[in-house]
Amino acid sequence: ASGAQAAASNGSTGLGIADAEYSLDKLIEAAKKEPPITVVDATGKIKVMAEKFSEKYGIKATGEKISASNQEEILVREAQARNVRRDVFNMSNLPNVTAQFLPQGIAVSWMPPDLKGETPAEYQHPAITSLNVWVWVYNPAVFGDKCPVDNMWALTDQKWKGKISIPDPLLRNETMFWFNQIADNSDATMKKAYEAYFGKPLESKEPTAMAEWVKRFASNKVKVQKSDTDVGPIVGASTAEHPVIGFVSAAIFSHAKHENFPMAVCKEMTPWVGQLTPRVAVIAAGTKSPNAAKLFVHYMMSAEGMLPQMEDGKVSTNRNAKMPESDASGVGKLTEKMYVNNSDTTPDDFKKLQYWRDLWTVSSR
Amino acid sequence: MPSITLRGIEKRYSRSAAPSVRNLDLDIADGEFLCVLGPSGCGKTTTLRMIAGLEHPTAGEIQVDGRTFDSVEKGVYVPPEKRGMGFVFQSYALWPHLTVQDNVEFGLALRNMDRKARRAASEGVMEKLGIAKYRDRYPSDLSGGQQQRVALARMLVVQPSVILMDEPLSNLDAKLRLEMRAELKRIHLESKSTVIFVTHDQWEAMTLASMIAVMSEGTLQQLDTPDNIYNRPCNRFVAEFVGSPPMNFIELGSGGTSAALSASLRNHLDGADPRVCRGSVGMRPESLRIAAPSSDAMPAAAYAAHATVTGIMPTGGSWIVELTTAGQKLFASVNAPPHIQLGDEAVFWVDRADLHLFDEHGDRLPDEAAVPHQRKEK
Amino acid sequence: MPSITLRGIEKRYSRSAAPSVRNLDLDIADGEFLCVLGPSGCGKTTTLRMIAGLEHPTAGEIQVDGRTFDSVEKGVYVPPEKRGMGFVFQSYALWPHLTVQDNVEFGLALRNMDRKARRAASEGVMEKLGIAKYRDRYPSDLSGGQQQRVALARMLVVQPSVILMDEPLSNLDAKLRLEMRAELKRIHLESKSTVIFVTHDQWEAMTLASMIAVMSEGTLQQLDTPDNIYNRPCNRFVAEFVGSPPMNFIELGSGGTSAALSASLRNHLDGADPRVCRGSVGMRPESLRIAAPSSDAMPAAAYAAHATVTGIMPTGGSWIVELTTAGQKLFASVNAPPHIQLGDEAVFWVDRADLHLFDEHGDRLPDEAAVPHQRKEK
Amino acid sequence: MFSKYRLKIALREPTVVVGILAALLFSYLIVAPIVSLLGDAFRVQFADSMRIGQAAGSFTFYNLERVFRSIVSPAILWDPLVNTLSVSFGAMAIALVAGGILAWLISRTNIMGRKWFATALIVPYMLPSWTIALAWSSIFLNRTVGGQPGLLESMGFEPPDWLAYGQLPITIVLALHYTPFVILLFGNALRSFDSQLEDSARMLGAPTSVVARRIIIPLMRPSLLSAVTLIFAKCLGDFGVAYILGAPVKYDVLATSLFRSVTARQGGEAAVLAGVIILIGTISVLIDARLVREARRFITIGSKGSMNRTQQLGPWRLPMTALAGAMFVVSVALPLAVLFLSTVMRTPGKFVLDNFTLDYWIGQDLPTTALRTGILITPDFWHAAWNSLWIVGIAAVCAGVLGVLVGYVVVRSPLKSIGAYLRYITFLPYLVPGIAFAAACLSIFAVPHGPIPALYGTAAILILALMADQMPFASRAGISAMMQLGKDPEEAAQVAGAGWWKRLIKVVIPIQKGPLAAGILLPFISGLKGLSLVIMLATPGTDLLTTYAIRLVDFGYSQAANAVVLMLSAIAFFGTLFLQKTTKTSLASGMGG
Ligand SMILES: Nc1ncnc2c1ncn2[C@@H]1O[C@H](COP(=O)(O)OP(=O)(O)OP(=O)(O)O)[C@@H](O)[C@H]1O
Ligand SMILES: Nc1ncnc2c1ncn2[C@@H]1O[C@H](COP(=O)(O)OP(=O)(O)OP(=O)(O)O)[C@@H](O)[C@H]1O
Ligand SMILES: [Mg+2]
Ligand SMILES: [Mg+2]
Repeated sequence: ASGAQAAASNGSTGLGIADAEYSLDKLIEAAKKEPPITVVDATGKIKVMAEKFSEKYGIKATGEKISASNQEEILVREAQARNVRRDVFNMSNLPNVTAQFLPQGIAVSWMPPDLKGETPAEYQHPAITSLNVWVWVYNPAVFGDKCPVDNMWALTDQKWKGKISIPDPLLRNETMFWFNQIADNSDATMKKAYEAYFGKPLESKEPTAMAEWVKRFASNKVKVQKSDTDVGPIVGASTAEHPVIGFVSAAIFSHAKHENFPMAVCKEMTPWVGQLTPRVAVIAAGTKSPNAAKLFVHYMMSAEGMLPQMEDGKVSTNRNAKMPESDASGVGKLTEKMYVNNSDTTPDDFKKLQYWRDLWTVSSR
Repeated sequence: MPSITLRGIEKRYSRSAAPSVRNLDLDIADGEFLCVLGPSGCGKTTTLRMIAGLEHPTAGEIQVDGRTFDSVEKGVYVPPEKRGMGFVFQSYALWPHLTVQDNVEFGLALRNMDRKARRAASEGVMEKLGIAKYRDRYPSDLSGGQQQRVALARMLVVQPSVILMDEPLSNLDAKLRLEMRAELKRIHLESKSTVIFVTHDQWEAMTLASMIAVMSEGTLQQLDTPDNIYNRPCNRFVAEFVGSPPMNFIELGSGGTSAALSASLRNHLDGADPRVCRGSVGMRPESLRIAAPSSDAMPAAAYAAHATVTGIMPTGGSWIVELTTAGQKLFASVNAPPHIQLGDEAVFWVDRADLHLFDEHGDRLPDEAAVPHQRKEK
Repeated sequence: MPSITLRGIEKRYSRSAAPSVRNLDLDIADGEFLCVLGPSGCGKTTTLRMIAGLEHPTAGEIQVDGRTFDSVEKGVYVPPEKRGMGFVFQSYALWPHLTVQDNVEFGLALRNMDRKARRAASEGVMEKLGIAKYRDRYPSDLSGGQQQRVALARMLVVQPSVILMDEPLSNLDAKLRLEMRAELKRIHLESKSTVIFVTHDQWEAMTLASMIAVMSEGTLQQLDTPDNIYNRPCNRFVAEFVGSPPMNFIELGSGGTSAALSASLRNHLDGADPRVCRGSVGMRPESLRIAAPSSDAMPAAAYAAHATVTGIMPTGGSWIVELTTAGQKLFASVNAPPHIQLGDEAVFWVDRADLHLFDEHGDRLPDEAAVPHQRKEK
Repeated sequence: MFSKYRLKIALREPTVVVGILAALLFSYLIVAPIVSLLGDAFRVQFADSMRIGQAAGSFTFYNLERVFRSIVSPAILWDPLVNTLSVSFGAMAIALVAGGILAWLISRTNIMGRKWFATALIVPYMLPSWTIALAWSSIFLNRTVGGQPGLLESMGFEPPDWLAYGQLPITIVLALHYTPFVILLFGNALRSFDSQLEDSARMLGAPTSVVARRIIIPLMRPSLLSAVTLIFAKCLGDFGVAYILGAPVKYDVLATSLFRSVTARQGGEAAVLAGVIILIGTISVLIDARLVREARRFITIGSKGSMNRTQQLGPWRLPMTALAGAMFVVSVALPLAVLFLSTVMRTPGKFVLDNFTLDYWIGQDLPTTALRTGILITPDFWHAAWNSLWIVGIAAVCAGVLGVLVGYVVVRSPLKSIGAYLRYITFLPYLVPGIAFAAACLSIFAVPHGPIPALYGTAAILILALMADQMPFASRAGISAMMQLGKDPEEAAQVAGAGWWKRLIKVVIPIQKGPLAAGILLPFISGLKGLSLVIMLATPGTDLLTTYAIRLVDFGYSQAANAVVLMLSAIAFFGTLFLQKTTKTSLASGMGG
């Protein structure tokens, strides 16, 4: 799999002009000769991005909002049918991409050579466009500036039983991947956090500290919602007698703004304030407009491309991109306190998905 | 054995339409067997349905045995299921999802009769109506007449004290009909129930009924014994409607069809009630006697005239002879083969007592009207 | 004006059941007006439906004008819509979603007739059947008789060359029925169409039909002219079924109901065909003459016997007299009021020519059978 | 004995040909996607291949094993199964009783405002089911899950958990939502029911309850059973309500399990769960088919001299009107009010005057970036509305017409097997989750098959898939209607010279216009509300109202999104009115009127 991964980011995608002859102008020129493209993301902002892209390059792009699981379904089915209608996807389940779609040849990931300098190396294989920020939140109207919890282990405590609201992890593979990432890469940190909270070392029958956390967390009567859109208002409406800690994506802060409910990040949460989920640019292998697709990837990876989404708290991987003032969450400043994905262990995330699902399912009964 | 009284009943199906039944007063004594006769669409079914409580009168009152069942004025209404009447629907209204037996036993089951008694009762009725062998069939698998008998059986089996039947024998053959009639008559006698029976068969009405009601366009024309209905029809409508072939009419007033005939009749009736001369005279086909012109069978007291035989129709056991005299057609009905040929000249005569006299409004004149004044004076 | 031929038609509704129609051969000449008579459930409707193509025979062949419409053996089947026949359903089968007018015009619209012509044609027919004023009503808002006339109008308006009618007049009053009959007769004469007409009214059959078919339990009993059906019934079933009140029978063979009566009749028929003595003798009620025992009106050549008058029923224009002799009931039908009282003794007599003789199987014996041998030998 | 003659007759009847064509069509539209979906149950999924050491795509029982006998099976299968059955039966029973009474009141009695109720009581189906759940929450919500407290709670009474979450609310909300099924199907059947059949029972002394039990209900069996099986299937497949009211308290139903598997792309598990749901659905269809085996017993239209008289309620008129009114308040007015309130308040649940605004409807120059004006003056909204209208409209009409055809074939075809097949497969789409069905459709329709080109990317695929997805209701409406229509009217047309087609157009369809209209109406309504099919199959760039609303939610404009949902219901409502007016099929009017 890692070979395919390397190939995917080498530029030898076989699509469009070869990286050896690459220059942005050539790409634009080639793209202009191609049919219009359709670009897909899980957020509605993709429409804005597509419009801006079209404006900038004069190449027609249509943006389409499709949920993560539907995106994968469409990508696979279109490829199987050799009837590709959607050209570029901005996907959030990195393991699925690297472990399945790229090796299967359904899709390719291309890193624009001219942006390699602007993008940290860990975001180049495959080409990661942006990071979605997920954070623990509370109601500042009740608790003021200080979040009532500051350790993830506290959430497994009796005190918070039934008072945590999160989007159903069984609907959101990123959560499971995150569990595995932590277990694979930072299990020691979790153990330490346990000691910090409970004041004694962790004893567990589970293979990892993270597994123990998941088990305890899940059995703590966590209230799951269909999506974080539902979680936001619940946190916002919580009271002193009935406090609620939530887990939401940064986009919910703009909801909070529109609907006037209070919500703030648990800035002191250890070991991490939240999760940074990578979102990867994927070009359908069967695209009829490979160069236009590449150009759109280039646009997404560029400093300006992600701007519309950054308003919702997404973080661009481009070093030159600056968080806009209008970011409601202010999470841009907290990225250091968040768990950063390690692309090297993503194949394991993919493999262990079911393990974590089952652990959750069984523990939460 | 209840009596039924209708007072000023009116029924309009929609506010704009003409009433289907109007100003109907009807008194039916208990134990009566009333036949209702009338042209199609005159409101027979509607009347029956109102008595049953299935239709709501727009005015008037219905009482059964002194108890008010419907009263528009007083706002009284007793639902059909509380009236305890039996009804045979003109269109049968069998339940397609029940077998013949279940159809018949439905009413018994309602009365919490146990299975065995139910079976016995239903078997008895079905046997009598000749449908026992179809007991396990569904109504859709029966012929029209069989369905009608099921409808009849379903009603009879519960032995209601008031029986309403809407043309219950219309789809049966003559023979079966005769049997059914006998059966109905027997049931009526035994149970002393009050029966209202709508039929188009006058013969049926005549043989079955203790009273006959003749309706026309929603109004009651005459309520009388079969004999009176036939022999003393109260107006021209009844006279014309009852009897087949229908009564012959000769108009005496102006605008009559045959001036010569009217003149000769006027002549014959000389001295009778003067209202006759503006009205009409009716003669039943079977009171018309025919003979060859040479015959001297004609009695003196009868009205007689010459005519040509323009048609002879055998109708199985009797013959209808069409006579034409002075441009008007008259029908005679004879029981023996007429010894007369088509085209022959013939005399016909009618006993003076067999003449029906009607005034210009079509109302019957009293029988004495036929008697000349001078004789009366004597 | 087509001719219709049925060959060996059989119809079973289900494999296990007895056939509803069996081994039916029927030849109907073109322009015939055939009335079908038969007890309820004998297969009349089934036969009509098979001819129309609505029901599929399980054996046999149906041809119209030489063209095979159904043949189970050859596997030929022409669907109803291609047969061009008119059908009046026993259950009317009006279209509930169409007004009266639209019901009537449906067939015309199918023939792509333009609106105006359609309207004219339908108006004409509706006018004749007296339903023109209900043209905008829906069938469910009509009385039974009105619905039936719509069904009739719907069929008549398209002037089909083969007309099949299943008790089309059963819900009409006597007067209307008479008019409808005249109308049907006129249409038949004018259009020369072939008509098959199921009825329960024998009087109707007698007056309308050019041929009558009598069926019983799915088989054809007799296909003959009305006169022959009535006067020369081919077997006891037909003799008994046709005529109302039905024919009187006296059993001559062993097991007869009245030994004395049989003896006297056997005596009277002395010398006639010996098969009679094992069979029965029938006498129509209207050929029974009655007189007071003292009367000398009785002719010599007639069979006569004494009886007691046990019942007198007036039926509107005629009287049915029930006689009891030697323990057996006999009915006589007389046209004039009988000058006899209930309980009176009376003599009755029947012309020898009016006796119907049947053998032990119920089959009619030839008329000569009544003639004594010795006379024949002379 | 299959004689040449029989064959000839069978072939003369176009029902056989039509039946075969319909069977082929639906095999392609419905069976193929579902088979391809279920096939996954026995195939090693890519993600599992490493773990279980078999090549992806090879045959396996691993998925069955996992769903039926692993440590997770109680959580994903057995508990949800029990919950599903209790919720479904409960909802079915409530809907049946409530809907049955209402249908009878509307179509056969003189309650006040019959016409009005005839339309108003279908509205619950026009509102997405979550709106009723929302209304429920806004009244009964307690502190267990959090969020805005419910009305009762703010009045000082804390509703117990069983009233706020889980089985009871899910059951009631589902029942309210699907009651229109009963009202439409049963009401239509009642409307053309010969009132003399009732009369004759009453004449024998049967009180109303017995008439209902022994005469009306048995005779109306086809329509009642259709309604019941459809509701059952819908409840089996509905996860929306169950998720909102059930998931927070761990009350899972099969549909939630399935939804989780599909969303998390656990293909094998999803296929097995779908298989279980389809199996349960199949049992219900078999029961239904068995109970209405002999169609001729349910013929209530077309017999001799039928009448339809309305029943005079007398003193009961007012109470009965109040009953219908109460139902209206509970299932329509309340959810609508809650939904509407949410569109005119900046902060939900804050009842102060300056919190109210019409900005989300007609505001101009709003500060919100992606929605500068209220939805009513946003061209995008109208564009999406128009797209919804025509795409769903066409699909609904096709479904309705095909539904009648299917009904015709099922009831009239001499080849019973075709009928049984059609009856079954047209029922399936309700049992398969929309997203799985859509994915399967995508696979099948994206590739050319013989003469059929690759439809993917055209509007045609959307119409076809929507149509197939809505066939259950359409075909059920058609089947139950045809079962109650006798042969008489058709035979009369036949002898009048009308061929099959003419008969269908001029006799069958007009007589059955009520059920046909219902067969178009409900598919239209639920098509308008549907999302998953559209999202997967729509050509990029064509926004429908649902996708438009989802996008608004995504931006956090939930007020505006709710306004779109309200408008969607309004479109459904006016579409209904329009259809009822043009076809004169209000439940309140009798035959031919
Ligand atoms: N669908 C059916 N299944 C089984 N038997 C049937 C079916 N239809 C009719 N029959 C039987 O076939 C026989 C003939 O029926 P048909 O309707 O032809 O009688 P009919 O002569 O028209 O009688 P009627 O004068 O009562 O209408 C009857 O005994 C009837 O019970
Ligand atoms: N639902 C209705 N709406 C309007 N008019 C109706 C309705 N039902 C019956 N009528 C009319 O009322 C009149 C009386 O109908 P009814 O059924 O009582 O007649 P009937 O005497 O039974 O006739 P028939 O002998 O033909 O059955 C008819 O003219 C009929 O057209
Ligand atoms: Mg009537
Ligand atoms: Mg018949």
